Amino acid sequence: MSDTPAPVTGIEVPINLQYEFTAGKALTRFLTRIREGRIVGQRCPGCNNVYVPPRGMCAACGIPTEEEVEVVDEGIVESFTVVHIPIPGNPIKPPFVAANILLDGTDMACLHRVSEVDNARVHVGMRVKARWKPREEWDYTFENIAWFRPVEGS
Amino acid sequence: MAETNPELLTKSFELGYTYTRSTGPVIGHFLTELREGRIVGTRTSDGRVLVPAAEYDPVSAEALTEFVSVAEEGVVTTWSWVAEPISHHLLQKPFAFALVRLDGADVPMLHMVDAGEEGAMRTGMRVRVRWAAERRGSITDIACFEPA
Amino acid sequence: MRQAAERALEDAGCTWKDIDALILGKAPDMFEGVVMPELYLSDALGANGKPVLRVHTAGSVGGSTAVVAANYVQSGAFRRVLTVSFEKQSESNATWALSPRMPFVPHVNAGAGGFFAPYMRLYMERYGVPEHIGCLVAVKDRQNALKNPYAHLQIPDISLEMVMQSPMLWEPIRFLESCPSSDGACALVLADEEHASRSPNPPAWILGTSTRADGSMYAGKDNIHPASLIACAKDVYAKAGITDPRRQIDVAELYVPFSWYEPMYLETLGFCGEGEGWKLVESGATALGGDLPINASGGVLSSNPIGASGMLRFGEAALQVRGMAGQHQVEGARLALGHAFGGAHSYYAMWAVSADKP
Amino acid sequence: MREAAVIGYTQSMQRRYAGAANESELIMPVVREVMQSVGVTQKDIDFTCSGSCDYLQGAAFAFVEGLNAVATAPPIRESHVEMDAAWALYEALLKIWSGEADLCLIYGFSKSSPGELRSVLTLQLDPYYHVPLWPDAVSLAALQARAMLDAGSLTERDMAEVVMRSRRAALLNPKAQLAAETSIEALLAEPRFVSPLRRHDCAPITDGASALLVASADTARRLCARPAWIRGIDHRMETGTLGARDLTRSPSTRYAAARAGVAGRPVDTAELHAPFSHQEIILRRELGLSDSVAVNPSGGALAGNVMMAAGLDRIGHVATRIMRGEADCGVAHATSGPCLQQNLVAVLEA
Repeated sequence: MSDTPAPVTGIEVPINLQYEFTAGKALTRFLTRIREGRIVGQRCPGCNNVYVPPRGMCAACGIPTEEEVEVVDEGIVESFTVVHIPIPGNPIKPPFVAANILLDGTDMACLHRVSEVDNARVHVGMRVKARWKPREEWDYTFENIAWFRPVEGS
Repeated sequence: MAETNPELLTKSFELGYTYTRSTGPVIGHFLTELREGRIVGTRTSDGRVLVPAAEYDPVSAEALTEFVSVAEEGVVTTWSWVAEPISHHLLQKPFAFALVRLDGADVPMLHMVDAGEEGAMRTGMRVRVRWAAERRGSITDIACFEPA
Repeated sequence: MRQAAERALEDAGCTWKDIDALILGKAPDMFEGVVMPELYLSDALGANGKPVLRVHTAGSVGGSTAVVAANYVQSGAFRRVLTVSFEKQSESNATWALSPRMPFVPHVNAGAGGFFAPYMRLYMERYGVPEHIGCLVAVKDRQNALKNPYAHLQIPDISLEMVMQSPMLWEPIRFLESCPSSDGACALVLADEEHASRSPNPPAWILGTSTRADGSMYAGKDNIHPASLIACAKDVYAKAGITDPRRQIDVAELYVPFSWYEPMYLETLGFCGEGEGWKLVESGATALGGDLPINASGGVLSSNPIGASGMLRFGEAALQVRGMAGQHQVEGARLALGHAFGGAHSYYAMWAVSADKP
Repeated sequence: MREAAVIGYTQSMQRRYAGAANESELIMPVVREVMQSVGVTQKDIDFTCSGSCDYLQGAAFAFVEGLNAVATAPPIRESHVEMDAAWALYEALLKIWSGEADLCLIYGFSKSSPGELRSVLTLQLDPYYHVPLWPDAVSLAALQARAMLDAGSLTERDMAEVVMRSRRAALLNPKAQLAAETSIEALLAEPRFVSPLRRHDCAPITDGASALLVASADTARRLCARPAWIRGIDHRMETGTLGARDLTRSPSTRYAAARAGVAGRPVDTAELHAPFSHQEIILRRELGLSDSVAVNPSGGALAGNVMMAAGLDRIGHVATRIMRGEADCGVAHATSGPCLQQNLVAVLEA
């Protein structure tokens, strides 16, 4: 029969699961402070290193980090990449710079954007400072800092 | 975005994706037949008939290739009564999940029975297929079973 | 997966019923949307009535699963075990499964390469590495893949120019310097001394296995020469009696998902000094005809069924010392290294295999 | 084969909802506590192995975050099973038997509170024939309970008796989630949930973590006054084709018990991983336990069921009773998959 439909070779199975996600104690404290425009990390009592964002523990020492340390919104680019492809779930239009930024007073870089500069001029060791979003847009997110921008003369 | 309690930040999140699964020849044949309104099983080397058509013998691990047609009517071997369906359930009214051994099969298959109320269900009852209005080559081409 | 398992059984001259235990390795269940797939695959795996263990250690899982399988036999409680790893990425979309935007994630979402690429830049800047080194690796592995019918990517006219001109993804990573998304499986039969000696094809003798892990991110972590890989290599070399890897090891299968990892690994694994890895690549030493062929099979850059990728490295190392690697055989290979990597430079698994019984 | 013994065990409070604490924050206290209990640190640990399940928290690589709770500089020898941590213990035993390790840390963890556990477990089933119908974990267990009722191999009173005993035992377990003095009549008066099961026939949803230390002979004797020696351990899988199984039986448990050497041991205590009341009855029979054996003195999974830790918990509770001198010989059981598809049995002795 010429009108026999083609044999089944595949099926589509939608799987949708709902989760009520909780931020975790350390991250909750960090996000609560960043909502107020403050960057507050934690110091490990074992190695004395300061983590931003904090995780409530130091993966090197395996101990809780409870001491809070407020740091400035300025630091250096430890390294970076220029992202040329669209990232699923990320509305930022490529190309954009994603950089490991070591904030002054911290000991591990955090991944954030660098902007307000020609991508080709971003370099390792460049000093950058946070560009905060307008205060009325602040929420429980590190994205209250829209990106980091070069510090004059850097 | 989140609760105002500063010590507890929660947010709902959906992990949702439609998976595309290739069926292979055995499952593909079963689903193709199902789309035509026919139910087939596979026969093992010692003569047992597995429905839905299984790719491998649970006992010997041998690949199964011989197809056998079975009836669209059979008997409930066990069942559970879902008085309050959860959101994922296909029947949004009280129904039973059941193992149904179709006539001609040795192994029962898992599906649903729409019997209206729990009192209408019993082990050993005869049920028959209620076909879906539109069949697309999926196990849901059998909408459910109903009392025969 | 079933196919790989059947071929492995055939190669080992045994059947399903000869297998004492099954060890399954796979990366995240979200790739296929099946939780603990060994449960529903039990019939296909001939697993009914047998012990089954399911390992998951991120990208290194194929390797660490083989290590666990080796432990089964080493323990003396099992004679022959089957270990299988697989991934069917086509059922979903790996990028999606790896990066659904979870709430409250505190860093910018730049994809997997967004995490790894900055360390490659650091490597290049620290040691003054020329840009084309990554491309050389990409060309070499794709050329090797042409000699391996099992490799996913087959690019007959692969050239340095083609790689250089492929689109930039995450600087310095170009499209052709990164791995594909593949479906695939790998299976190995591991046997005790008695059964291995009687197997129809020559066995690869396992001289040593090791795994190491550390936290994804902590202050002072070296992401160019990771401490966990250094420790893992040291352990395997000690067990295998390897004191001079460059001289002793005939061929290595390293988990290189982005081309830049090859020169970085060469240094971390002690094949050369720090900052010298790229020179080894440039010299052609790591090509199939070189004195230290790396990824003669085409490697992860040519096929990446994530859960199986690590086991493929271990299995390819074994094929080389068994003399069964076909067109990509390294002549006279006696000692080979298999290596797998996962997570944020956190999870490593390795083994050393030999044609000679220890 | 080298001898091995459990020398330490800790579990977190069994809670319906762990609040703000994330998985790592649940793991760290139990890992620290279990190591302190025998006076060791991570540097003394030769091998660390964990059990967890990504789909419970809805994100890939749950265990990677979990590892932050452990000291990993210098790097550690580590592995992870996407299973109950009882199987992580098994992997650690392979390391001890092989002579590759003397002291191993095991942990299991999960939060089931954020997701839809009944539906998450649906994804353990055949993705072609079963998952599109969304049979949930409770409905499948109810099929098994009905099969037993129909076969006359138990009554609803038997099931209620299991629950009553669990609730009562849990009164003596400060970590338990559900504990109460109740009666068979009161339990049978409760409405049905997914018939024939009532809510109390099903294990609760629990957040938490557990950690355990296992050591080779010399190390165990050095660190622990009364180690819980693992005399035998085995685990077996059954078919994923649900209809092909006799749901009223658990041949894999029976076989594993024979291999682990349960028979002939003077067993006085048993901890059985039965997330549903009727499953405890199946397991008792397959293990051949006499009526004098104290079954689930911790309250069992019905009193608190941290997915991916509840099986390890059974081993931990038996070991703890032996270490404290409250038991001399115990059987521990762990399960995985729908309707007891995969089972592990261990025999521990003073």
